[in-house]
Amino acid sequence: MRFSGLRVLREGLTGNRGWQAHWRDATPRPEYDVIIIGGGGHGLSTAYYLAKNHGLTNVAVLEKGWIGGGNVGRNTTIVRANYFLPGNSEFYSHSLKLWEGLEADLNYNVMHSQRGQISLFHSDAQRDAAVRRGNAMRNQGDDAILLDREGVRRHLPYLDFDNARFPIYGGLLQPRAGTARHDAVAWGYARGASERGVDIIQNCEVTGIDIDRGKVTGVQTTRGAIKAGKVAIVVAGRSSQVAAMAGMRLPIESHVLQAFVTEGLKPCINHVVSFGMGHFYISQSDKGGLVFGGDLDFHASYAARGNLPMVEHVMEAGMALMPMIGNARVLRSWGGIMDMSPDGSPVIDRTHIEGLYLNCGWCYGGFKAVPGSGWSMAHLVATGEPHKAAARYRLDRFETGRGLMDEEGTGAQHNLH
Amino acid sequence: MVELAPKSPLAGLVPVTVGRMTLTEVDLGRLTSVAPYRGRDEGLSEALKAAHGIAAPEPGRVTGRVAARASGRDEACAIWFGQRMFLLAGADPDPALAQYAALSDQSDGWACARIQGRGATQVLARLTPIDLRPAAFRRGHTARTELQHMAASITRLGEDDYLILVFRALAGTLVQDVRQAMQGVAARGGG
Amino acid sequence: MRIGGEGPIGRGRRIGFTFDGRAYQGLAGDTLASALLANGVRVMGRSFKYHRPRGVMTAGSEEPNALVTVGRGGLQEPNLRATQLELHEGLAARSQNRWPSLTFDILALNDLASPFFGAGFYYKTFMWPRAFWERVYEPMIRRAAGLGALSGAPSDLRVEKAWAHCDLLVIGAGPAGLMAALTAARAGADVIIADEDTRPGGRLNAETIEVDGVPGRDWAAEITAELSGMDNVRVMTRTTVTGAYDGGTYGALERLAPEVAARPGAPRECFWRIVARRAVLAAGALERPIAFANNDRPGVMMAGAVRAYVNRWCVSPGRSVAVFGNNSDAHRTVADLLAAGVHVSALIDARHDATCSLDVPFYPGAQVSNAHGRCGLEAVSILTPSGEEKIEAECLAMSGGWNPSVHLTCHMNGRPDWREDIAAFVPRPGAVPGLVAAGVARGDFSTRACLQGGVAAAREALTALGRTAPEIDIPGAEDSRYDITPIWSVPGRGRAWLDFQNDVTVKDVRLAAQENFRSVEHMKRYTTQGMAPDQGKNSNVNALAVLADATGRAIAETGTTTFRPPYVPVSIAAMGVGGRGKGFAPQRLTTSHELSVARGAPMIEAGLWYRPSYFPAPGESHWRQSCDREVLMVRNAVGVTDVSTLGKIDIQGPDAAALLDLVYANTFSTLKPGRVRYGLMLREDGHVMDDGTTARLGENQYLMTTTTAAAGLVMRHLEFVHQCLRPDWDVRMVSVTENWAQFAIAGPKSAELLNGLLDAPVADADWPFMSCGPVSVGGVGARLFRISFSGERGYELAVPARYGEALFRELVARAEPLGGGPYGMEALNVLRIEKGFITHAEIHGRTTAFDIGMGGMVSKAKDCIGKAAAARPGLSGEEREQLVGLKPVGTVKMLVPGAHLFEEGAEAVSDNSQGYITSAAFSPTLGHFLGLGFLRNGRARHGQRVRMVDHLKGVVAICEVQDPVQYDRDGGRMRG
Amino acid sequence: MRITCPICGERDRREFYYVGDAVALERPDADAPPEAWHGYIHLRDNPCGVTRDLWYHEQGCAAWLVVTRNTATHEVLGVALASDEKGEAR
Repeated sequence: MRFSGLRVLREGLTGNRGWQAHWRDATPRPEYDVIIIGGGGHGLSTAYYLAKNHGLTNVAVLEKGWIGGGNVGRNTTIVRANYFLPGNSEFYSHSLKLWEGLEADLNYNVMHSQRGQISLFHSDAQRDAAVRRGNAMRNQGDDAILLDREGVRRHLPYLDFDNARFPIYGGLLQPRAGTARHDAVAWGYARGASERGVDIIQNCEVTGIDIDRGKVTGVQTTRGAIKAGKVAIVVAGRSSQVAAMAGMRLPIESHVLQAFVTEGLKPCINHVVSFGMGHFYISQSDKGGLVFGGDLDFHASYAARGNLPMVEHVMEAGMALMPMIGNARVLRSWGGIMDMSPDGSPVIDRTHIEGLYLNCGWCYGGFKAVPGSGWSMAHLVATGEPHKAAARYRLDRFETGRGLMDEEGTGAQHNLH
Repeated sequence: MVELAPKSPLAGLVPVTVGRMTLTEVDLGRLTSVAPYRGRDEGLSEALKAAHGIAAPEPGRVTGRVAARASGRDEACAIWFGQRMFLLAGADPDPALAQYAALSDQSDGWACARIQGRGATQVLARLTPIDLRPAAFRRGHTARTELQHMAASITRLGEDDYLILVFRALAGTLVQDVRQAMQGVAARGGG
Repeated sequence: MRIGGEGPIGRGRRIGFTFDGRAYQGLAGDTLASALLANGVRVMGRSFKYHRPRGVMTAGSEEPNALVTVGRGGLQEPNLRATQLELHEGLAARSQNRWPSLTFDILALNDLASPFFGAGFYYKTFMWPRAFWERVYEPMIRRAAGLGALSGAPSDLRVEKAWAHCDLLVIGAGPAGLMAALTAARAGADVIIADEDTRPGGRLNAETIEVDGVPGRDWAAEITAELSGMDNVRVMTRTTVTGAYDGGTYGALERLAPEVAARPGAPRECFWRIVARRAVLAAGALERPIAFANNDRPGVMMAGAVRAYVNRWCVSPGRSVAVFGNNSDAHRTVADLLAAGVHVSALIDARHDATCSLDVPFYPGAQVSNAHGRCGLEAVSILTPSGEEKIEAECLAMSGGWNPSVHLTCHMNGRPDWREDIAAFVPRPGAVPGLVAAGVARGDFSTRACLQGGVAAAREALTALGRTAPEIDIPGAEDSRYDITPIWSVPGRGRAWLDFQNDVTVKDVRLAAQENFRSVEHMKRYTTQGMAPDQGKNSNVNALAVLADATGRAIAETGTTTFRPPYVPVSIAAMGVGGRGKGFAPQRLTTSHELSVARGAPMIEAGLWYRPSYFPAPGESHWRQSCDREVLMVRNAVGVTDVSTLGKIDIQGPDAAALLDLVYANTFSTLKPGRVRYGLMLREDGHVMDDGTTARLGENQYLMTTTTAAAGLVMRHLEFVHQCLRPDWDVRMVSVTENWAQFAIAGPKSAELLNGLLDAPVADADWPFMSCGPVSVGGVGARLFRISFSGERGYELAVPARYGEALFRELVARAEPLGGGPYGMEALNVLRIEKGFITHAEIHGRTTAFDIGMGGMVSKAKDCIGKAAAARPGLSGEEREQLVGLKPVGTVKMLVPGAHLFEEGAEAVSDNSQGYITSAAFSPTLGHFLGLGFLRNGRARHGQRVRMVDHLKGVVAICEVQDPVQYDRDGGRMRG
Repeated sequence: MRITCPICGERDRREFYYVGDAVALERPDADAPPEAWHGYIHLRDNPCGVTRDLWYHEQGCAAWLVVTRNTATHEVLGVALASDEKGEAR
């Protein structure tokens, strides 16, 4: 069924009785060409592009809970392409281009809103780093504008320009960056994949990966064994557990990242703003809630909930940067499980096991990557070759030291990002 | 010969009085961090007793009369200062100690403040996460912990009487943070 | 309207306040809601999506409708619950989410278009034309959405944060909470009892129930008095426990009484971090509505709230009240209303077998099917076994049963258990370690059971605390059975509300199920059910019951969404107090700070420190003038700058040398006492971590210098290497950064300046380059290091910090006659760029020793941290970008840090990028711009030309690649 | 979260700095093969359940600690001084 304003009118006049399931709840078949473990944003987009770009529709997405229940439904919905290291630069650039056509492609309004993102800097050194970043973005063909203090003031008059502990020197603006309605991204891809014949199977937990003489042959699940010549692990947050089923140890640690939303408020923040000194980023949802987050709680965790020290730090950063939000009340806080890699960048690669593919290590960059990740992963699974936009996301880079992508410069070691 | 005039860390910043509470600067005299070498703890404690009349403090404790020292009495005391380390205050360290422990002069490294008066405990309860209940943190107990956003050493001298040490360079921030907490407590009628 | 009665409010004094500009009077003890009801005000808000008129529905923090804005500018607070807002003189409240007025709201048109605004409609439209989303659709949606507004001014709310520690935290001061606190307190435990209300008692404040033969509220007052008199008890009223966190840590928000908050310097709110060894959850229960057509009309209220307004605030929500329920509370409500002299037009009891002893029109087995009266209830339609009837009523008191307040027990991902007999979720034992539920919160509904439950919970906690519980007799109280026949929604054609705040109706939930959003989480996210400010407190259970019905599953099987902290919304200001302005991070000031400021030097942040940018001389109007002068001053005469911010670590012990050999890439065990060496430190991943000079003060004593930024990190690293890798080594380290004020004295005349100051002059013979030792200044013991970061002959003189200010004053005063003076960070940066000395601009975390041309420093002879990883093939070689010097040789004479480098003629795109510039400055010494940067295979390309492109400022320059050291390559000036 | 420092007693989590898996204690010998170093620096079991990790009481006594902890529930099961653990290890 095609969605449109007219359809909404017609259904409205006929009691909304005609709306159908957005996606089919399938039951597992004995065998598929490709099994995708993980019904999150990345798994569903992988399935969608396998069907759409490569004509592979004998595909199953296995989700242990409900689709979109992981980080795609627990993030701060920011979409940007402002990376500066080779590898990340071309990948996120490609992903942003896909975002820009997503509604039309999926016929699903994911409310991708290119309201612009401003990353603030607070010292000469940070400005120089921003200039390097901005130039990398422009070299990549993306947009980047350097704002001085007054330029920032024109966009964000409500920041604390006068008394800040770390004064605002300026900001790097990416007009094409913005936000999107996170849940809708998962549902839209699910609907698109389902319409093309992909089986989306919820409440189906993978309990084992079958390997025969170095080649993957299928998976064991809570709903029985399923055969497949190709299996893709797309379970950021749980990568270590699933990879262990194939006997692999990964360069991954799982950490909790908290996020927060306030009660609904009339429009007051029109950009995505990030604070260069306090690990704080914020935007306002279309419903009016201020959606914001900060840094990891900084200890390995699968609990998907945080603790007060980081809560308070994030709130303090908010007060330091924009005391205008002080009287807004936090309605809800939650946590997601981040797949943290040593250098803070992801992995999209084959494994040493034939037919087994890995998509992990998204750290906190996963949401904006959903289209690009699915596109590249589908290409890898279908052709066996990495897509050029994700060619540097190799698993062996830590072993060889080649092409490490440590954007933060804190070190290609765990717990530094 | 050039004359160099000394300046204390809290000069010009204290005293601060709010309600019944006061924040003042304390002169602990010579400060030396004493870090016993492997297996020299007992020897050190003996040497310390011999030279300065006090034992080496257990973790979280002080030896000697810190309150008296803080009130200007010229006598030595020792404040536990971290793993394998304490602060010898109010005495030039006996050279003999050097064979038992690493000694570093810290006389100028710390801003030493004292907050006293009814409400002082409530003020600290706004700045530090440690448990200040009398049963948990008695007179003569000391802790390395946080004070607002600063690393600090906090020693209880009495019911509403504390010694606070933070980095010398943070003196201004210390006074700022404590003053703000004092005002809140006083306004509630607590101090 | 106000009625007679025994409520404590009766004796309250009159208080004037305004709502939407109109003046009213209330009584001390009123909430805004009770006062407005007393004044006959029925419409207090507008709904989120359809902008329907709404009246107050509850009497607590869960209120979904009566949300108001108070204050202006920095004190403007949106979305305050009228049911919690304590009336005080001059209170001026405003309604929200309406235009132009509460009674006439243009956007109420949305209500007519509701058939098209069903659940998730926006996912299906607004897609064409694409450009319209940001420009038309989204702004439209955003303007319509949202509730209250921020003023845009910085928050001026006075708030504070505090810590409290206790043996037992009792959450809620109703009958169960009070008995729990009393039991534990008498056993000598440290007890904190916190309650959201202004007075302990919980439901006892709202009911006519007796405890121990006296009115419940009087009993609560007695117990509270006893508790308040014990010094091991802290009674915290107006305090909502907002979150349960790990390790027995709880967040709580205290709202100070208006009269206290009004005092100068007093906080309005305090966010508490309460650390409790054990906790009792006695938070009671929330009554749930029943879904029927137009059940959101102003005047439709919760029965328990109606009792509260009648019994506590002596207010009747209407001249005639109808009561609708499916449990015994409906009857209690009628009884209270009659006793208060309020006319009851009907008692509608959904239970077919119900009987009634009260003298009111009684409709057993009936249900309310519709509510009439757009801006205030006028009548309700009911379905009885014998047909439909219309009954006049200005207020409908409804009771769909009670939901125990399980929220806190879900904060650690715990799921509550469904109990069929009471048709409600109850806390799962152990969901929060150390916390037990008691009383209504655990599903025990009679007052007597609550009193018993409180004691039992306290006993359990005391046992865990190793204390013996005292004997305590349970006061007498009603022990009636809670009898309920659930109804979730009444069949019918109109819209029946579940989530009043987000305008989610039964139809929306059924539509979600129809579109395959069958998981409760999917339904919630698709319909926004439960995502409004009340977090679904009033609606979640009804909604999932409807979903269960629509999907043919049992409620237990359908499951719930997770309640997350905070239990009630908490202001960012309250949790973020301390972050405002300068408070966000401590300020570290050097001993020369005041003198530098006095000389007009702009101070800039360096980590937590502040350092002077430059020292403007008379007539200088631009920083470059000052900077150039200071650079030449150092090159030609002498300059003084404060370097105290660099980290200084005193390392002592027999194994000090071994430790340094392990943490530094190069060797320090061979360094002679009295000498200084430059050291390069790697991370275990093979990249450069930090650098600095380290002096050997004695056989077993080194003084390590770190960069300002990395001081803490290096200290932590040294402790790690010692404690975690080589605890067998006998070495001790301590930071002495703060103990010393250290000043660099640089320039050809540095020795002259120094010797004029030292008690005994120093001669080059004893003080060659890279030497160190003790000296004396004005009788003060000092340390002297002959090192240079400027490339000139230089010394660093360190004195105990108390003499820092005086020494800086002396140095500057004595430098000026020599043509010298102080210099700042700008000049320091130029000087080091001229010399090719690196800072964190170059060692930015991604560079290796090989990249910066120090690969040779990584000793072959010994192990060091990072050595193995640095040997990985990817960390060295021609593909790496290597440190080079750059100078503009084309028509454009400037260089820009952050600009990328390309081969001449190559297009400035990613694939062609050969490197980038890390540092650049105008060199007054050499008369042109200089840069440092990284260039692929750069060391092999000295002499070649590359193109620098800065897209952002539109600067393109041709530069020549050079050795990073662009001034005094052989270092003759430095060695002197 | 609260951690009981063997030296300072029970303290709030904010006083501690975290560095991850206690594997960091087992630094390979200088001449160990690259795989050993790869395993040491990068590869992790990353269990959802009980784990041993390293914490530093940075705002307290400056001791490095080995904390036995459940990553699923945040329950702290035991705390020891890293130097002692290391002592046992050799």
